[in-house]
This record gives sequence, structure tokens and C-alpha cells, in this order.
Amino acid sequence: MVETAESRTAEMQGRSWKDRVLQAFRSMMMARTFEEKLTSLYRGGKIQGGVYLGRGQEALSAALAHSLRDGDVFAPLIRDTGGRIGFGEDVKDALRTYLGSPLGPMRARDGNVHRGNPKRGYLPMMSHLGSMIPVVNGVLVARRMRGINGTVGATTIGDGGTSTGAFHEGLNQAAVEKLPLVLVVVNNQYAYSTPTSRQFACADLVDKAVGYGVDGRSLDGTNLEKCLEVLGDATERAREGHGPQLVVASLLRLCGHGEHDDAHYVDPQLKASPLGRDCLEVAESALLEKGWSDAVSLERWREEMREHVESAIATVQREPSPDPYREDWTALASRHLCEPYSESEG
Amino acid sequence: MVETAESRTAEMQGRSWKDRVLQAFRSMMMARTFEEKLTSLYRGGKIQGGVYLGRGQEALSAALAHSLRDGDVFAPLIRDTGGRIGFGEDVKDALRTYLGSPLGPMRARDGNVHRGNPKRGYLPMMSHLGSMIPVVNGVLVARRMRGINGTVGATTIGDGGTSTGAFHEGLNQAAVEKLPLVLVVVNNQYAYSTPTSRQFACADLVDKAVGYGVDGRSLDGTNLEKCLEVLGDATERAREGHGPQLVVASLLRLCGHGEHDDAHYVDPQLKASPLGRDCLEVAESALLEKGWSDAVSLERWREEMREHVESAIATVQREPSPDPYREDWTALASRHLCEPYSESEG
Amino acid sequence: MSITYLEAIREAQAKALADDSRVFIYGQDVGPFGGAFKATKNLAKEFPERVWDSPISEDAMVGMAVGAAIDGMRPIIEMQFADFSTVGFNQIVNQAGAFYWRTGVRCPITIRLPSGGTPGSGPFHSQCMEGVYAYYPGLVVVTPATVEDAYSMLVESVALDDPVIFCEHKYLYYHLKADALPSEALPIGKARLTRAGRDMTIVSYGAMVHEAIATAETLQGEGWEIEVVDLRSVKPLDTDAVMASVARTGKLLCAGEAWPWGGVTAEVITRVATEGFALLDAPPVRLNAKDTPVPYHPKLWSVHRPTSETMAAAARNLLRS
Amino acid sequence: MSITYLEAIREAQAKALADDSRVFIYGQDVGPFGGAFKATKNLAKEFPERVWDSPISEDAMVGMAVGAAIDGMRPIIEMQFADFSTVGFNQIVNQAGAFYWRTGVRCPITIRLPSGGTPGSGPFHSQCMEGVYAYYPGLVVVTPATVEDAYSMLVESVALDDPVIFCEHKYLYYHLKADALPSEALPIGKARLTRAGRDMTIVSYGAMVHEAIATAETLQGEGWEIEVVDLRSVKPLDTDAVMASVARTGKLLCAGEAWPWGGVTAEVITRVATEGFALLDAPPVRLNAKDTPVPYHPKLWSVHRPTSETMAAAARNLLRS
Ligand SMILES: Cc1ncc(C[n+]2csc(CCOP(=O)(O)OP(=O)(O)O)c2C)c(N)n1
Ligand SMILES: Cc1ncc(C[n+]2csc(CCOP(=O)(O)OP(=O)(O)O)c2C)c(N)n1
Ligand SMILES: [Mg+2]
Ligand SMILES: [Mg+2]
Repeated sequence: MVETAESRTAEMQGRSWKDRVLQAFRSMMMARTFEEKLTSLYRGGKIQGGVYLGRGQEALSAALAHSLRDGDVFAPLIRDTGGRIGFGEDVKDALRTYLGSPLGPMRARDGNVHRGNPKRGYLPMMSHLGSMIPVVNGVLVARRMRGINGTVGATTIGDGGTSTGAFHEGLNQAAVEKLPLVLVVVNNQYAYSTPTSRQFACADLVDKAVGYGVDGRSLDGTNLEKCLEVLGDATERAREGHGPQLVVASLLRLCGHGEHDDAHYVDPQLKASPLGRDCLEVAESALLEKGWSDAVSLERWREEMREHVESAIATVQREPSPDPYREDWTALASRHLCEPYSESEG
Repeated sequence: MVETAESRTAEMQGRSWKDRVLQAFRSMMMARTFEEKLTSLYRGGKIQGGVYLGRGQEALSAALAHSLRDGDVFAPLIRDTGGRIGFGEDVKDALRTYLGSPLGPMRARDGNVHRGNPKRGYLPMMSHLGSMIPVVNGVLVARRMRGINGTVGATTIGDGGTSTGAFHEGLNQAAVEKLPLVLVVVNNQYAYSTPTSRQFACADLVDKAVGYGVDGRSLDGTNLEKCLEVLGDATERAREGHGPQLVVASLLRLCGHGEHDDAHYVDPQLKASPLGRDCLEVAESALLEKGWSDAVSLERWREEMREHVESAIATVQREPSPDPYREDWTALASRHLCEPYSESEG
Repeated sequence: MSITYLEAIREAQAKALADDSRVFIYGQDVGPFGGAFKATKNLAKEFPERVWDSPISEDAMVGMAVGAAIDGMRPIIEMQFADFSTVGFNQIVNQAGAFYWRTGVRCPITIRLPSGGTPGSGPFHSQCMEGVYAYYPGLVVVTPATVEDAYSMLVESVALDDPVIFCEHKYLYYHLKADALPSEALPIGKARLTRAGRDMTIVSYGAMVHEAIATAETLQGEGWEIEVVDLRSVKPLDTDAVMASVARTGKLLCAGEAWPWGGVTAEVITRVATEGFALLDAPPVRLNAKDTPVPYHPKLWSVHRPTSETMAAAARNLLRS
Repeated sequence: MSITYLEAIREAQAKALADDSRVFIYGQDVGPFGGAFKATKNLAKEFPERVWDSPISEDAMVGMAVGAAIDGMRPIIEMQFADFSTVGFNQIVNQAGAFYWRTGVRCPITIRLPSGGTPGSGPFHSQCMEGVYAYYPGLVVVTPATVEDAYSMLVESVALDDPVIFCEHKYLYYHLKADALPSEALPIGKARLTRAGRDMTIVSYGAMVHEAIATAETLQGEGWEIEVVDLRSVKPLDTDAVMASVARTGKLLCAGEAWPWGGVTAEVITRVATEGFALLDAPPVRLNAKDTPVPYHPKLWSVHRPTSETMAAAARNLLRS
């Protein structure tokens, strides 16, 4: 465990701690608000394909994004709505990807959680777990080769994702290259239905850090301020050249794997344990307790956010759907090398 | 580190420690003798394809095999000549695989280090590093499902091989299943020409054990008795149900990656360090010092082994080469599902 | 009683487990949860210790199956989606595929690949990999298109002494129903003449068989009699059945859901062109998906893969030629 | 001066590094050691910090290249053998191959695959994977058969804005020599008419081109004029050039070193059968390796893959038909 210091982190960012907490909190709240609408859309049959939520993981995810700076790289995973919003994603773009608007960043070609904007350092995940880690490494290598220093790359992986060869190769690669990678392992106790006992046998996933020769930190993922502290510290250490930072956060997924899943298999004892706390409620209580917000403001924010999401939905739902006959069916940037395959036109 | 006890290990095996050391030593000596002949054959152009030697690794490899019992499983890698011989491989079969005799276990279809006899628990490696680990796991799972207990599976991997996703998935799988796997990481300081600094960033590869939740041990791989002690203990712990055992042995490859490679890149400081000791010389000195053997016996053994290898070469060189026109070109056991592909007959 | 394609897969596994104690199932969420698609529902309860959850380690899943198989077991591996088998690719093609030829020791494993497109599945949950696996020696690759075949071919796959890539089509999981499980079945390696005809042959497999049947029905209304051949297994591929049909009709349209370069349709057309050239009255035609990743949006998707409409259009062109 | 195929690959990389600061090389032992085959000899010295050793992590090697490429670099990844790309398969086909279509962001990476058989290389150091990669959308797959092409196509590959699978043939590394590096070149996507003829076309690529040339020479002694087409790139595949040749000769033999199910030979024959049926005077013929792993023993190996002898035999049959 590396020492963290609230004051230091806040100072580094040149903003008051309270401001940072509030900012991250607002991303959390927006994420929750957005996801609740997504659920309604899903139940209303408005979304083709799956809906995967980050309920219960907003504090961690938002804190990660709010620990990053302009020019940093972020490769979120399926439960990172909080981080996506914290990293500056427009809710409309998120909706466009779910609803398949051709005006969205993935132009209806890819969907739901598979969205991003590489030009902005916001990498669109592919499905295969672990496979974004080396991609983040590659961006960091590119920066270093061009003499750009002080960029951090952040990405997340689930408890289940740690079992992939890609996780291992990616983290090891970052360690060998001493890259400024912040890898957040989100131990939400399940991979789909699979409990951690079927996924790994170490006492704590943070025990992996020493075997890669990287800094490791554990974290209560339900506590926003702790998340901001630890992740702020981890990103700064990475930025200062201390190599990859492995942060293991514990919490519980407060939803199904996807909205099709009732999560009946989740152990009630876990739900009742501190892991099962709702980070949003915890954060709200803390804000109220410290007097950094009050019930009226919270309700107003929530209402504003609801309206924002609803108006985004109204906008995106009016957008055209993609026209398959005008679609550009070319998988290569080198257009002259695309073959017509006229036989597939029928 | 787990406590080891010379007396306990010897007792368990029901043989005197001296006998065990001598037996393993003879496997080492045979391996060295055999490999020296292989080099001559290679230089004489008698071998098609590569020759990969285990020079400097005989103590470790032989000790591993001599820690196993009847019914155990062994999946050696390229530098495990000592272990192969210790596990009971006939030198003729090794030669047959190198020389491509159809009478060999791989029937000239596969070559050099890619040999084994699965029915005997001696698994033939495939090239892709790390890929034998889950196969050993599978044999152990099969045994467990059939109610066969007390079988151990042993395999080795290089420092370079630890960077593969397969290593990670395989070791993690064994840990989750709590399988009696003994995984020996042979840190011989190089992967082909690549030094360990480009391969991993942890202080010691044994630091990986805790991250998998398995027992870990370090080991001086140049010292036969230490190897027997530590590996004897590791196999027994695995056998007793304590799950996978990770053993990290340090030594130096005392040859090129293959016989085509002059290993000019090996750091002279490493060669001069204790890692660079020749385990065979170390073992001989120890035997002489303890009075467990004498110069005359050693020379006689060496001579007997040379003769044994030479007569094996004489036998195998007289064996027919494969007849491609009588070869059975069917990749499926279900012969009725093999297609003729008459077009490829020309 | 009515049984879906998906239920047939479950029933086949239940039967395999019940009939042979060497059979086990290993894969992500296949245990108590019963699998992402519920193809192993209740099996962990019925066969404790023989159906259990793996970590998210496709490479080790297949490697473990190989080890168990060469030691006498008959593992079934469920990939959560066919697309994820790319991370277990090496163990499938190089370890499992080569084992018998290298060693003479049998490696009976069945790898279930939930394959093919459904609306909204997108680039990484829709792929067809049968052509990739069929390229490799030592693998049997099957593509059941009916409820009955899903059942009987899975039972047979588990009984075979070789690695079988079982490409079950997700689009058929719930769409396809049968009255009962079959008691008799064509063996793996035999194609089925799904529909007899006279004017043209459509060779297909997997979900596309149903587009072919729909095409034949449409064209029947236009006065044509179309023969539909369901390959059932793509390696081995029943050249005789294809050739016999082309001999009757003289015209061949081969349709697959996979990408257009190579794959099953090219293999079929090449066999007919090389071995049955004289049977053809017109150039053979192939129909495949477009050469891009599989799109997420259902509107894009429905144009990306062949459908009975594009198939009928291609067939009309061919009939007129 | 005389330059080998292998040296041409080194020179192409040296040129790419010298001309474009975005280029770097990453792979096992490619740094100070200069690569298992010495294809990067001295490059780490000439271009410090732009040529370096990776861990044995094919998946992460390719993933890293993708990340660097989308951030503006032009990585070259060396696989130690093509066969080991199976463990980086997912990143190649699903990450690199799909990236541009999904995002509109270019992913210019070159993955060098030392491919194909040599005597004594055995099942895991001999494979041909061009057909597998060509199946996937978003990848360019090239197979240079000459010293000049090895050079110019590698230079062009690095300059392309897409992922290129560069299948360099190990058998040609030392066997093939040229007098000098080329100053002009055919672009990727164009096949070469290696030898003009009249009686038959042999379409081939990679090391098989030289067996085809030898076949043509043998048959010339028997009075036949054989045209040899070198595909150079298999995706895209220059259908026009193939068709033009078949239009001249009426007879097509397509030969590849890969396994017999599917792959390049099936794709070529299917294109000719579907689009150039009327050009054919006789059924097309394909010639491939046998459907088993590649054998270790040179005697087995030399029968496993096509050679100029088996090719000549197949050609004579076809000429007589
Ligand atoms: C390589 C791979 N195998 C399987 C899957 C299918 N899959 C998607 S999410 C998931 C569970 C992931 O669990 P975890 O990593 O713990 O993340 P969580 O969903 O809990 O956030 C699985 C198995 C996948 N995406 N990638
Ligand atoms: C997945 C994979 N990539 C590359 C190779 C090529 N290769 C064969 S041996 C070797 C070096 C292995 O180094 P290490 O694991 O340290 O074992 P050592 O040779 O030192 O015993 C490499 C890169 C391989 N066999 N497998
Ligand atoms: Mg999880
Ligand atoms: Mg090594």
C-alpha cells in the first residue's frame, strides 16, 4: 500500500478537494440517472441487444476518470458509465450507440458499451476481456516515442477478466516498459454468475502486484472520497514515472450482469455486507454530513440530470436510423484495395 | 518458502538419500553424454531441423523427474533432457525423434524435442510456450474425476514462457481447481537472446506465487541435492492436496538457444557468477567430497553411458527412414470422416 | 410437446452425461447458472461434479479439455460465444487438432460455439468461424440447422474420437421448434436433401438453410422447383450429395452467412467446379455476408448477411442464365 | 552485389525506419540479436529506441501495435514464426481487423509472419496462415514470392493505412537471390504474369511460384507453353489478372502450399468458376498440401506439400483433358 494524502492529491489538481468530490459525485449521479433511463428504454423494447449497467460502481469509475487530465487515455469497460461521463462523454453519444443512431460515434456499426472516440483518447472497448490493456500500452508507447511525457493511460478490468491471458500479457508488458498505466481491477464479486472462488485462488487480487513488479493498492470501491484519494495518488505516481499502478477495488455489482439477468445467484450475505452498500447513497450521505450539499440541491441536480437525459433521448430518438443501402461497406482505409465481392449483393 | 527436510523427503521415497542422489546424478550424466553426441550429430549434418540442449539444467530437470512416482505425469520442455531420461525415456526413442525414425514415438511426424508417450504420462510438448500447463491440468482433472488420487503432474517453463497468457491461465486454472501441479519455472536468465529485464519486472519470479494463491519456492538450480530436496518437498505437498506448487529455479543456460546459436549475447558477468556454475561439475565434486563416488567410478559410468549412446545411435541410424508413399495421411481417428482430397495427390 | 433448438442442445448434453460417465462440461457460467444461453440448465444439479464453471480462460479451458481427453475423458467445452474462441484458438487448432496425428492418441473433445448473427449482437457476438476451423487438419466441424440435428449431431460429436467444433447457430436457438427429439439420425458427414427440386440447387448450412427453404418456397410460387441441400457438416463435406443434386439440377447457388473470402461456399463451389464441372449448366453462384465486421444495428445487419430476399434475387438471376 | 529474400526484408525495414520516424519494430529477439532469422540485423544499432525486444506475449505485442498505430505510429511486428500468431489471433483479427470499420480511425500495422515449410521444421514451425487471415474483413494479406517483392511489398505494407499480414516465406529466405533491390514495383493488389504461355495457367503464390516456374520449364521440354501467375497478394486478390490469363489459356491449375480445405486455391477457383466460367475449356484443378499437420521428416515433408513433380503431373493430366 502506498501512502495517500488528501491534501496532496487535491493540491496537485489545483482544485479544492470539495470541488473535486462534488464534480465526481455529479458524474456518478448522472451515470445513475442515465442508466435508469436506459433500463426503461430496454424494458420498453427500444434497444436491440443487451444493456450492461454499472450500478454500484459509479464512485470508482467516476473517480478514475476525474483523476485523469486532458490528453490522458481512458479505456473503459462495460460498467464504466460513471467514468465515461466523467471523462466527458456526451450522454447523447452514449444513447446514440445504444439506439443505433448513425450520428453516434460508432455510427450504428457497433453498439451499447462498445463506444469511444479514439481521437480524444477515449478508446472503444472490444468484447474480448483484457484486450484493451495492451492497446492502452501502445498509445503510451507512442506518446513516449514522440517525446510526450506526463500522459497517463487508465483502464479497468473485472475480477473475471483477471483470468484472461490478455490481462497477464498486458500488465506484464506495461511493467517491462514501465508505462504510466493505471489498471483498476474491479472486484465486484462475480463474473456474470461465476463467483470469485471459481475465478482465482489468491487471498486478494492485489497480491498480484508484486508478481508483476508494480505498485498495488486496495480500495473500498463504495466510498467516493477513498476512490478519489487512491486513484488520484495512483495516477500521479504513474505520471511521475513510477510505472504501472494496479488498484484493486472491492464492491458489489448492484444489478444483473445485463438487464436480462435477475442476478438471483448473488449471495444475500454479500448484499448485506459493506460491499453491498450503494456508493451513490454513501456519497450523498457524506455530502450531507459534511454540509457540502443539501437535500434540496441534490434533488435539484437529480431533476436537472433527468431532464437532460430525457431531452437527449428525445433528440436521439428523432435521429434517422442507418440506411443500409447508403452504408459504406468498406473495412479498409485503403479504399483502392477493397474488393467489390459483387456476388454478395444478391 | 516452505520448510524442506532432507530426511523426510528420502524417507517418503523409501530409499536412502544417497541412492536418490546417485540415481538422479546418473540421469544428469546420461543427459549430458547424450546431448554431447547430439551436438556431434548436428555438426555432422545428421539432423534435420534444430537441436536444443539442456546443458546446465540437468540437475534441476533430473531432480524433478526423480521426484515423481509411477503414474505421475510429466510434460517436459526443450531443455529437459535430464528429466526425460530420469522419467524413463529410452535414449533410442529420443534419437529416433531427432533422426526421424518411423520406429520412434513420434514416427518421424514430429521431431527433436517434440516427443513423448502420453500413455505413460509423458506428454509430448507442442511448441507454443505455456500451452502444456493446462494439458497437465486436464490429465489431473481426469484422474480426480475417476477417483484416482495421489497423482502429481509436473511441467517446466522458462523465464520467457512466464510472459505468455497460457502460463497465466494455466497456473490460475490449477490454483482454482487446487490441482496437484508442480510447475517449475526455470529462470536461465535468457529467452533465446532476450534478457530477463525485457521479460518481467518483478524482483523474483517466485513473487508471482502469492498472486495465484499457490505455494512458492526459490531454488539454486545448479545444486542437485538442493533440487532434489526442494522438488521432493514440492511434489509431496502437491500429492498431499495442498494445490499447485510453483518452484522457481535460477541457473544459466550453458549453451546457445539451439546449437545454431553461439550465445554471444550472454553477459560474461553472469557466466562468472554462481549462476554460471555447471551443475554436473558441482554434483561430481559433491559426490567425491562425500565419498559417495570416486573418480574411477565416475569415469566408468561416463564411459558406459557413452557406449550406450553410441550403440543406440548405431541402432537407430540403421533404422529405415519413413516411406512417404506408405504413410497414413489421416489426421482423424474417425477414419470414416477423413476425406480423400484426391486433388492433392497430383 | 415442443422442443427448441436450444433445448435440444441441452437434452443432448443431458443424454451424453447420463450415458457416459466420461463426459463432463466445462465453461463460463455453465454450472449452477446453466450457461449464458441456458444450454446447460439444471445439468450441474443433475450431474454434480461433472458440470462446472471455468474462469474466463478460453485457452486454458481448451488445453484442460485436451489433457482430460487424452486421459480418457470426453469433455464438452462451451464457449460463451464463438467469437471468444479466438483466444483459445491455438489450443484448438494446434494442440487438439494435431494431437492424434502426432501421437496416435485420441483426443475426443467437443467445443460448442454459439455462432452466427442475431439482431443487435454486433461485431464480437455474431461471428461464423466454421470455415476457419475447417481449414485445420484434425478437426471435425459441424453446423446443425435443425432441432433434430442439433440433438443428434451433438450426441454423435461427443461420441466421436476426434475434436469436434460444434457450430450451433444462435439465431435458431429460440426460432426453431420441433415436436420431439429424433430417435434416428443421419450420421455426421452426410448432407441432407432438405427439399427436392429440379431447376436449381441451393447448398447451405446453419441458419442459412432456412433462408434457402424460404427462397425455394418463394420461387415455387414463380413456378420453379428448387432443391435445397443442408450440408450439416462442413468438414467432412458431403461432396457426393452436393454433386448428386447438381447432377439433377445443373445449377448451383451456394449460400453462407460467413464473410465472402474463402470459407464454406468457396470450398463447395471449388469441389463442384473441379470434380463436377460437366454437371453445371451455368456458372455457379455464391452468396455470403459483406466483407466488414458484423454490424450492430439490425437494419445494417439484415443487409449484411444473405436473406431469403437476396437469395431469391440471386436464384432468379441464375435460373434465367 | 547479390541480395537474398531475407536481406531484402531487412533492407525494406531499414528503409521504412529511415524514411519515416513513425515506424518502429517490436518482437521477440528483434533488438540487439537481430531476430531469430536475422531479418532485423543491426537495425537496433542503427535505430536505437525504435527496434526492441518484446516479452513472449504475442497477444500483447499485437495489442500494443494497435494502440501505437491509432495514436499515429506505424509499427512492424515480427512473429518469430507464423505459427505463433495463433496466440495473438484475437488481437489481429478482432482488434486490428475491425478497428477502422468500427471507429473510422486508421490502424496501420504490419505483422510479419515467417511462413511455410522448410525441411525438418515440423508441425509448429511450418504453417501457412494466409487463408485464415484473408477470411477476416479489414486485413490486407500479402505473400511475396520474389526478392524484389519481398522488398517493395514490405515498404508498401508499412506505408498502407491498414493492418497488413505480411506472409514472408521461410523457404525463400536463403534460396532466393536477386542482383539488386528494385527501384520500381507493382503495387499491392496486382498479380504478376511471371511467365507467359498459351496452353495452361498455373496460379500460385509464395514459395509455390517457384515450383510453378519449374513445372513450366519441365513442360516446355514436352512442348507445352505454360503461363504462370504470381498472385503476390491474396487479399485483395487480383481476379482480373487471373481471368485474363485463363482467357488466354482456357485451363487453370491453382497450387498452394496450404492445407486443402478452403484457402487461397478454393478462392481463386471459385472466382474463376463464378465469374469466368465460359473461359474454362476444362475443369479447373487445385493442388494443395495434405490434410495433416506438416511432418517433421524431410522425406514426409517433401510429399506433404506440392512440388514441381506433383504439379507437373497434375498439369499433364489437365493438358490432356
Ligand atoms: C475473452 C472473453 N471471454 C468471455 C467473455 C464473455 N463475458 C462478457 S462479460 C463476462 C463476465 C465478466 O466478469 P468480470 O470480468 O468480473 O466483469 P463484470 O461483468 O463483473 O464487471 C463474460 C464471461 C468475454 N467478453 N471475453
Ligand atoms: C508462444 C510462443 N512464442 C514464441 C516462441 C518461440 N520460442 C521458442 S523458445 C523461445 C525462448 C524461450 O525462452 P524461455 O521460456 O526462457 O526458455 P529457455 O529457452 O530459456 O529454456 C521462443 C521465443 C514459442 N515457442 N512460443
Ligand atoms: Mg466481476
Ligand atoms: Mg530462459
